[in-house]
Amino acid sequence: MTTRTPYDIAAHASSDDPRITLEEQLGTFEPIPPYPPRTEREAEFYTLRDGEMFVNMGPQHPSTHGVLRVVLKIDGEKVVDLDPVLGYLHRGVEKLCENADYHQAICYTDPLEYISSLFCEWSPVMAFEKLLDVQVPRRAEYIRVLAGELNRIASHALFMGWFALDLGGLTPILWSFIERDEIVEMLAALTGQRMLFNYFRIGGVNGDLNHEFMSRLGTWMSKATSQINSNQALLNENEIFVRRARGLGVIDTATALNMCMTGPNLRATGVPFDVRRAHPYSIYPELDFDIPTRVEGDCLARYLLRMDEIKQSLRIIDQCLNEMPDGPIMAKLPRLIRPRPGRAYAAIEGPRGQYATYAISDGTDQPYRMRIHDPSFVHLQTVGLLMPGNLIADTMAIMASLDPVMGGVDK
Amino acid sequence: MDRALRRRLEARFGERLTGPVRQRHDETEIRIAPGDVPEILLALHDEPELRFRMLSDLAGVDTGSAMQVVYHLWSDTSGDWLRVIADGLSRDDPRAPSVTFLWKGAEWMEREAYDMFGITFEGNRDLRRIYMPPEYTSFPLRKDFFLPDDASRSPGGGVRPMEQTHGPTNAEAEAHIRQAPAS
Amino acid sequence: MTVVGRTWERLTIPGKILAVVIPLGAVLTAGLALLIALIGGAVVQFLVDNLPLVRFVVAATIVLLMTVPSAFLIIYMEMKVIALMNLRYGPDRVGPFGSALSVVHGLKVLMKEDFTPTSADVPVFTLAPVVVYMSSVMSLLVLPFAPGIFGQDFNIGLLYFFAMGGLTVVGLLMAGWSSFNKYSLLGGLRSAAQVVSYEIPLTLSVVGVVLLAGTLSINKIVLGQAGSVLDWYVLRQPLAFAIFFIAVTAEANRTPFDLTEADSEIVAGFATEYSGMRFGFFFFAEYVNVFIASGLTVALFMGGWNAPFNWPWPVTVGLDPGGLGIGLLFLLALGPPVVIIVLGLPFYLLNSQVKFWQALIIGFVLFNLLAVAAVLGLAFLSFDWVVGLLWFMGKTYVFVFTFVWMRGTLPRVRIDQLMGFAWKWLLPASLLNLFVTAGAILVVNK
Amino acid sequence: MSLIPGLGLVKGMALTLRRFFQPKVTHLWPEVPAEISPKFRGRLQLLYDEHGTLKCETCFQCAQACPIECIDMGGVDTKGRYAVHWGASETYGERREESALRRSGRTVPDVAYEHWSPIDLAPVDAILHDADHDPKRLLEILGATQAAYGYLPVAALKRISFGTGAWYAMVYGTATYYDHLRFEPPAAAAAATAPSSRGALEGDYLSGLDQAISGATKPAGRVH
Repeated sequence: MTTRTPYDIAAHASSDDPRITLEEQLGTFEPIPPYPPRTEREAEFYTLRDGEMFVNMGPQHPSTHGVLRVVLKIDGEKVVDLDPVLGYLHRGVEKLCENADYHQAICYTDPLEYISSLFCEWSPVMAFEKLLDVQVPRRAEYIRVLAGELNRIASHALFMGWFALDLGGLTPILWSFIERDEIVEMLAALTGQRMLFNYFRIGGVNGDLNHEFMSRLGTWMSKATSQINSNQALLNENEIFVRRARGLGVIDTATALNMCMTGPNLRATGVPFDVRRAHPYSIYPELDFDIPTRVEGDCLARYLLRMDEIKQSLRIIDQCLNEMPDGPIMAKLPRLIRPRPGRAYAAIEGPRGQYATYAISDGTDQPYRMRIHDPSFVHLQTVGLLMPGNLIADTMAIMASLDPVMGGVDK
Repeated sequence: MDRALRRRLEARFGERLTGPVRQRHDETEIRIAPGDVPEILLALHDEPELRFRMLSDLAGVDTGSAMQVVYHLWSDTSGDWLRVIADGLSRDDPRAPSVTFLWKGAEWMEREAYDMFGITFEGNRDLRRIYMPPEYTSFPLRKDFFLPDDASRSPGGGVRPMEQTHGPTNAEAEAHIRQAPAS
Repeated sequence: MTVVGRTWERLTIPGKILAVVIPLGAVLTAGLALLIALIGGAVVQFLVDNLPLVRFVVAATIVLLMTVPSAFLIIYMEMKVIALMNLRYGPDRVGPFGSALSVVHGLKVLMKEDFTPTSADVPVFTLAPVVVYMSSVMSLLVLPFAPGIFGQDFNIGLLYFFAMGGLTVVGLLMAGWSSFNKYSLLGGLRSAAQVVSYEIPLTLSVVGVVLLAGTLSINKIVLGQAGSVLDWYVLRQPLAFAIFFIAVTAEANRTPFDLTEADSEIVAGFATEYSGMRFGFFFFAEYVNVFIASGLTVALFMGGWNAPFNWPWPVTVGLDPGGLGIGLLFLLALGPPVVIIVLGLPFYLLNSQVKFWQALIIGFVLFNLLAVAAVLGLAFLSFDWVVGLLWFMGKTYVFVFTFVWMRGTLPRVRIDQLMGFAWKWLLPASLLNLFVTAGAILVVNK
Repeated sequence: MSLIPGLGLVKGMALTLRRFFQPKVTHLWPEVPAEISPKFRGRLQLLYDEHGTLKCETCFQCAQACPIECIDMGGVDTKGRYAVHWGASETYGERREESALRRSGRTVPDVAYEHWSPIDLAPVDAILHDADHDPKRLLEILGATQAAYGYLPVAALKRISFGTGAWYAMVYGTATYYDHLRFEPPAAAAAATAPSSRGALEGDYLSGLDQAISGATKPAGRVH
């Protein structure tokens, strides 16, 4: 009988190969990949020192926010190292977009981050408008900002529930879903769908504001602040919550910049980088709002920062409603779009950070290359820095505080 | 549009740029050779009048004849996006230096570019496939990788097996694709 | 084909069943009669001689049977109360207000496949839920529900109680170890660490009460709190009460200390690999534990079955049915029909839609309700234990509600915070409480 | 966090207790149907105008725009000559042969119920006028119609039914009762034993396919 490495055994473990004994199969219950290590890092990770063991968290774990698999190397309750394994939700959106025409491509980007779909439409639409040199009507821009900020609130409200759920609180997730459901119903009245809105068009938006949307929005705005504050009161003063989230997963500014972080996760370290101000687009330069920042850079700061952003979004919505101009909602464009050959890069500030699209046109009706940059993808890799040294209970808390959405991570 | 940035870039890098500095809308674009990537990006990152501290995006591009790596940078000294195109990587064996020494966060983006285009980033400590399964052998975002239902562009009206689409370029098949009418 | 075979063939299926059952029943009856005749006297004599044993067996059976409905009730409470706090309706389909949903859950758990994973340690894996459940049920034995209503009145009742409660951790460790799953193992180890740590403040906080009562028997501790709310130990031992409540929450693995089955961290902890009724045992044991924790809190600190105030006008029921003589017969014969007619007549007279027989049915139902109410009221007034039971259950379910309420509100603590809290805060506080109580007793007794 | 330890917990508990008594927000589906906004486009459906005809003009715009190509549609062009189609090849009309339809559980078109071909109805109207639109003189009308057309077209029978007020069944029954009345043109009746035109077309198609496979001729378009 020849000697077999763990990799050989693992390759046969799932089959009914009689040559593999039960003891050997039992050994392969470790989540060691059934092939030789590809990089030094992988080889280093899959080597156990004394007292360490692997725990395979996901892809069916109750709280990995989608289908994420994290291989944890733990020593007792302490996480020594971890290796996120992606790709369970990979759909090849970029390739599909390159095989669809410009209008169809927006449909594909829509379900990338199903929590905040409007932002996934916004950046490709802006990139295509740059390619086409289209001026978007002002009313359309106002409607975009209005709908986008509503979606941002919905996303942040859901974040609150998720974060609390991963810390063991049962109630906030349902309260935040009440908030989100109201916004989503509102957006359904505006866009026609609850989740994958597909509302932004190249050169404008799909439909004008209607009565149902406005009445729902008015009802909600009158009670939004008090309702959101009351929901947060459960967590913000809760000693257990605060003690768990404070000082957990701390990132300093230099590391955050080094890890290419953007959005609330970067602002929680003290950098007031917000694409809406740093590189203004749409009508944001005309609006009056603040960029909340915090300096702690821990999970609590990230949570509180998002709660502050909800208030700023409410301000923006208020201004949009007050200053909404009349006019067309679509620029005049041909039915079939053939931009001149060229390149365009458009970035927007989403609820999770900077969504960006890099589109290359070759003069046909399909984008030659469409690169989609998703903030969740970039933020998820920081767990490799934040997690080691923490306890298993905190892995989910840290991951939730970074607020990744696996649809966007896996593209 | 920041005209000063163009002058600064031309003055600083001059000879190293392989193409003219282009500016359109709010984007500034420079082209460099892949070998110069670490040096130029380090200069862009560190020098006080440039200070491009944020790497917004890292993308691979297959132009059909060569590979590119495209970096998008942002700096607080100018409001523009700076697009750095490392052009002219060979399609057979695309290799580019990694920028993980500057931005550790580029690691996964480089892994993605490797997974999708097969671009090898020298210096990335963990360059393995990130989306596709490890036993997968093709590079899906290359332009000679066709979707199974995209039969009209495939030679012979059929579908080429996915596994044949990577590796050494088949010049004959390539020519056939280029000539095939886009019916 | 014999004659018997042919006859058998001609029988219908019910016939076949009867043809088997009737002779079998006859034989068994005869055998039983014979058995009773032969050794019945001796057995009865033995039981009469060992009455405490009989009492113990009966009490254990009743306690065992009682746990299931009370667990169902608490599960339903948990579903409904947390749902209402979440601004949803919760169960509302099965039964009135969805109250039968937990029963349906129980049936579902019974019907599910009982799955043992490959490479699990089968005997340990199988025994673990039984150990957990039995330890819960056994500790119920010493809990006094009402005057005279308790399984066994040990003079070391409290000690027995904590010993049995501590046995739970053995079952959890067994489950965690034998499942061959790392999440189970982590859950089992967490529960071991947690239960062992919290056992100490739990026990030490009770010592103050024991000093005050001068006994370890829970029954006597409750008796020591007789009187009004001012006599309850919660007023004399508020610190001990706080420590005890926190520690007992941790002992019962309830939020915010439910680390052993933290679903967002370690899937379901020790119960990850369990399914079917074996999981049901764990599940029931958890809710029985909630009941026990609440009951013990009530018994030790909240006066047990004692009413919170002294009823200033004692009511004595001097009802002596025998005194009526022959009148009793007439009352029993004529009373019900007369009352039924009297109660039903108004409906017949006031509403022309109601027919007379319908009015009679209404009257019958009302009469029954009245009769039951009268009997219960009589029992309430004349028997101590009915009053006591009602007070005890009322107080206990207030605490059960508190546990559920906490679960609806609080997030979970981390394992290091949990352990640090036990050793750095609860243990010194309980020791302080113990010394202060002892000193006070010394001073007062002098 | 407040100065008093545990105050935050107590506040949270008070908040949940207040929510305990607040009105609930769950929709009690299915008793209470969900509110769907007029703009909701979750359900795809074809619209009808006030005359009950489909508004869809088979312009294929929706099918072209659909990114996942889930729409397939067929119809005739504006002149009513050619069947046009959009969609995956499995759903092309050519593939809708009898056995395939039967396998897929769809209804199979019956030849007997084929659409009748339109004819020039002026002779029938003249005959009806001569016969004073009298249903009692049906045999006379039918004989004259056969004399005019050479056979009894279905359209003519319908017209007679309409003109005289007799039930179509009665007209049809009368026509079938008498031997001298016939429903097919004389030539078609003679060729009734030969394979039907449908079969002949299939034969053409098969031979063309055979030729294409053997390389005799290149097929002009795609073979589906």
